[in-house]
Amino acid sequence: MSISRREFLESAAAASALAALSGLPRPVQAAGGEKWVKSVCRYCGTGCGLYIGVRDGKVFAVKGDKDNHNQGFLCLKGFLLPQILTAPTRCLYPMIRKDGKLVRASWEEAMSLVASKFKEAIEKYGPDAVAFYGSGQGLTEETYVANKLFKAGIRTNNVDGNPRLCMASAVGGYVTTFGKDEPMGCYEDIDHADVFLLVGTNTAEAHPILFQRIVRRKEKAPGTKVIVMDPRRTPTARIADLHISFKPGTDLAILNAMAYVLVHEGYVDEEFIKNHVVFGEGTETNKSFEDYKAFLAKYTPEKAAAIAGCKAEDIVTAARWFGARGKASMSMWTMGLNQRTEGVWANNLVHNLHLITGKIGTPGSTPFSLTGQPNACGGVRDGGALSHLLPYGRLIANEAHRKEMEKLWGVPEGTLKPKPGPSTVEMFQKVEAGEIKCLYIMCTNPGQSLPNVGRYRKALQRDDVFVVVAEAFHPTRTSELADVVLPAAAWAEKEGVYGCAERRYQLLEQAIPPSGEARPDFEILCDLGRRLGLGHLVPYKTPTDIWNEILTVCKGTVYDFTGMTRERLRQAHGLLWPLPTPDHPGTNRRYVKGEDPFVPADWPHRIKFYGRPDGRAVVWMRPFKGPEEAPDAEYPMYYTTGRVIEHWHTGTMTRTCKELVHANAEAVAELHPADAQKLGVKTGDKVKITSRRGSQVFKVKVTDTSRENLVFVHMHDDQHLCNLITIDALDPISKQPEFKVCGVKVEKA
Amino acid sequence: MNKPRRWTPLRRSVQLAVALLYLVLPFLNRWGLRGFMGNLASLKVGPVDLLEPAVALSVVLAAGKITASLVLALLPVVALAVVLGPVFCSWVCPWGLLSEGLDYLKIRTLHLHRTWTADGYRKLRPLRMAALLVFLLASSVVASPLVALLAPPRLVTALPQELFYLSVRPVVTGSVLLLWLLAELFLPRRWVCRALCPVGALWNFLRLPWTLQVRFEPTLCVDPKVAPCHLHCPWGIDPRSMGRFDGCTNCLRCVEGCPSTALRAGFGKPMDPPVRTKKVST
Amino acid sequence: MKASRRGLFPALCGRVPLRPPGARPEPEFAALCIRCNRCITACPYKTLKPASWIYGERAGTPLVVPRKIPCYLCMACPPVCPTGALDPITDKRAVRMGLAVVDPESCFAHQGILCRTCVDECPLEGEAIYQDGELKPVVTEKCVGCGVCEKVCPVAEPAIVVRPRGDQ
Amino acid sequence: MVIAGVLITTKPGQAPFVAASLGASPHVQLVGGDGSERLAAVVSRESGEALEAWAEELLRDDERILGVYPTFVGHDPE
Repeated sequence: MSISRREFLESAAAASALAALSGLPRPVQAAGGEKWVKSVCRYCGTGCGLYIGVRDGKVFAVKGDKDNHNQGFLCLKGFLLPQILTAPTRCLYPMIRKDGKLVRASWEEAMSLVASKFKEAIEKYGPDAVAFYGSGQGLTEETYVANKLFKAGIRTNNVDGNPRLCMASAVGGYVTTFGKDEPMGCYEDIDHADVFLLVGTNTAEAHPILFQRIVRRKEKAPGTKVIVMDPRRTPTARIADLHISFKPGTDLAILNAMAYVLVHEGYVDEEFIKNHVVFGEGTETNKSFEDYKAFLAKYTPEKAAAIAGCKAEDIVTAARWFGARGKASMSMWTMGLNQRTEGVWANNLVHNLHLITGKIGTPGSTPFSLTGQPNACGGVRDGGALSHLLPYGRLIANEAHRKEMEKLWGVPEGTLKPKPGPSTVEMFQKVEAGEIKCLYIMCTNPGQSLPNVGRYRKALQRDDVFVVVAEAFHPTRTSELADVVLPAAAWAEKEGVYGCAERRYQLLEQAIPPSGEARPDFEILCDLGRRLGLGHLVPYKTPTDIWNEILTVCKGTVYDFTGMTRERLRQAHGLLWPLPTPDHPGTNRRYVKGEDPFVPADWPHRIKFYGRPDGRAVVWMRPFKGPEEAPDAEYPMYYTTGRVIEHWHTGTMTRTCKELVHANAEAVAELHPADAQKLGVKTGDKVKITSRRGSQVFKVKVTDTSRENLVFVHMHDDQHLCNLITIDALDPISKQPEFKVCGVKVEKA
Repeated sequence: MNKPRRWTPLRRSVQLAVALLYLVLPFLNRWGLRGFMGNLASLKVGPVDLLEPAVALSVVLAAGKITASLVLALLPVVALAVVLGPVFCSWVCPWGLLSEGLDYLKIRTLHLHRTWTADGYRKLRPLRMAALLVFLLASSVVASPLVALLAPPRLVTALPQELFYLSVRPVVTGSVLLLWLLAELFLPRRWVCRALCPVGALWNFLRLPWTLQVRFEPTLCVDPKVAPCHLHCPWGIDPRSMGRFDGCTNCLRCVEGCPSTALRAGFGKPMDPPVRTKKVST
Repeated sequence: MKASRRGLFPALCGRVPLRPPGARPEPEFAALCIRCNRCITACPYKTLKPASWIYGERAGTPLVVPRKIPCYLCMACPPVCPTGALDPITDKRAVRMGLAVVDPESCFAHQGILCRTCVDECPLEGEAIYQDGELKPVVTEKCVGCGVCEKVCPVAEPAIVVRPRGDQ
Repeated sequence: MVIAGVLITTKPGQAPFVAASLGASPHVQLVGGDGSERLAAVVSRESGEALEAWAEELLRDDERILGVYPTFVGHDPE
């Protein structure tokens, strides 16, 4: 037996090696007339550097940038980017809805229509009758122009963007705990971490290149522990040393229970707490460590396990690994924590783990929020293009901040309205209520991506609402509802800055001219500004003009990246702010003395959380609270959504790529074998998933990736809208919707 | 004198039922009914596996080995053959039905002689044996069960399966069937069943001395000279003088056609020519 | 089973098809298969198809074309085989239909493109294909040859193909 | 016992010489090559770690060798 097995193995090994012999690919030969333009991947928030290969005015390939953080690696989506530029769904000329149909129009015709509609609405109903809905995919310059045009020009705070759907809770978490937004750590911490706590993140599919870095760390340092907390046994969980599957929406209990174990088993860093931490409840920071201990008494691992439907000993193990002295622990999370009605609280609780153990601000120890879009951090969060923000950490509600911005923007005092505008979902509710008459949507697809999307699709279809969509692709599930579609230049067709998850800003250079009649978004916005008589506010000719103004706006804030001149961005392969002077190398770890330029050299401790007035971070006592809509008798199953590696967001780009569509054709409902048996369905059958808001039919994939009583659907399919089912309940602090948990019933269709 | 029982309506009903079953089976399978599966090479009825013996023998020779599951599935069918004789050909096989129909059409359209040449069946015996041997030998040589691949019973029942359930283009099944059809049309009457089909040949050899058979009682024969019995036989066999392995499939047409009661179906009496008649217990 | 008896046609037409799970090694499988179509009927995914003329005397035997429909290892077919051509196994890990072989010439991962579709979709979840230190897919002996990787490979001409066991 | 199929890449034209030096090793069985810069081999070692160590050693000690890529890894309990 052993002999034949040996023979089998040898013949298999030989067959495999011989197949490989046929040849490894040679590097692309640089033929005449080819150039490689430095840029950044269009997709997720990882922000991988790449070069765009151009031949005869056409993009023919991309290759990874070896000098950037991704070390030359790209995921297959990024590698296949050239295809999106020539997709048959590219939007190449302006379109106007006439007699219910979108027909081709000239730029002049389309823009004068948009301007007249905006003017009319502003004159008739006031500036709050118009709104701008932006995107974490717009370039920093574009988002800045829109923000300025609407807030300072039109004078409405009806400016929000899709980062509200993905990052708002992370922002809320960072701001409440540390006083300022954006992570303190960086990607490099992955190479030093001994313990990874991945909670509510399917890094393997959503951030492949970062996942790869985790895998490499694990290979290099075999003692490395990976803890994955996710209801599903995702591809990420497959590398986990400990996977905790729990009922969706019970993460707060588990995180508190981990803190309980850390406190009661002596993993607490008293010295760190004494110097850097205060304790708080609600909005007050007047509590003590003793109060915190008393608060945690409710969250023994056993109690938490009972709430969460997991094993108590797993929680204990996770806490012990995380807290182990001398080990560097890094936590990462994405939408599993953020897209919740307690998203900010959940973020706070992750920060708590780092603060009570002092595992923060040293190489490999940091709480690190991963972002979903390439410029959610740089453009919308940092640029302040949300309804309650002004650029670079300033708040609309803060009079001093408003005054400062009015001065910087050269507008009269009192121009900026003091009342924050509606958040994304509230904005679309105002559209639904008829309060917003004109809506400008740039570079995003709310007609597919909003929660409870059926409701807001109806709102967008109101006769008295004028919807302008500036987009590089048409039709999308939003542009099909538009009154005017403006063709925007796509990635590689325009220049600008992206800022990714680790405060890394990088320049995307223009590689080719825009397709068809498309124009860069900032040009369209400046055109609109001029037509509204606001040309003096948006006089820009090039993105560099805008960038130079942005440098003056960020100066003096804790975001200060004044040293990132256009020229330096052109040379560099990504720069991390704060970077206040042209000779500053950038800051890998914020708040750390010696690294962060804003921590005084004579500060007595190694860290200063200068975002808060007392320089201390807050450990918040956040009690367990379940999701808005847990399953009940009528809608007995959990429903959750997420990503797959092949596609991105609403699929307007990836679904034009035949390889990606081949690898993953459509959204399927992933069911646990036990549930499938109960329903009498097998892979390939169809089920109808119904919530209180809507229903949709999906093909079934039976897989033990799923958890019992949980159905998962990926969110990228424009033909099977997972969001007809999701709930539009909001986190009261961040106003981020709870995409990740709702109750559904599943029937065989 | 009691009138002999009419067997043909019953036989036709069974044949039609089987043919119909194989036409609807693909649809039943598609609707999730899996109690009946397979074709006439092998059938699964509930938990019971059934194997056609000639196909099975061909498999054994091709593979050079016998598996337990094969023997298990073979047993019920062989038992049937041993008890009732080669009823597979006359009562079950849809190709048999088709062949009978084609033969009838040939007679009607080509005005062939309705009657069979005397002793023709005896001449076909070596051919039938040769065909079976060739099939089995070839199976062994090419290491593939050719009976399974080529025999009409499987082909004719696999065709609707492939057409209606598997939605594949039945190129192989269809073209081999077409060849058999041409053979049926251009070769002498019913040669496919009588001489070429290895399935029928093997069933024929599974007869034991006590297997169900048509017995002839010469004393009751009304008039041997004008006897119509052998003219009724769809294979042209004279039941009065046939041997055990002469190919009778127990269709019982001769019994119906006998004006007297000289022909009767029954167990026990040897089928050897009357010359060798000996005392046997009944 | 004598190794010399390989049949006539495979020598002429070359490749051996990919067989259903539990299939005996190739010449023996073709000899034992009775072409009853039961495994093909039993397959809920319409994975199995009867072989065509190009397989010579093996026509009518069941085969898998993974690029069209791979085997999802539901193990419905082995128990229905009447002749033992398919061993009645029920453990999908015991299946040995073939072996996936990666073509580095076209595989994205070999070009520094992070593609993990084959690894992610593998029903054996990391046991049959894993990523090595350079994140290139490596097939292990646990590979059952179901062909899911060949089906999902995003490269137009799949960079990972299952070589039937009988072909080795 | 670990049995692996590996692809070894060498500097152009060096493959035959590398093959000659590898051929002497009892646990390496060469199964093919392109005659210039690529070799296919079946390697058997006691464990996965030993296999990795072997590959690293090759890369370190033989400057003609540019890469060692496993294509298949099988475990023989024997």
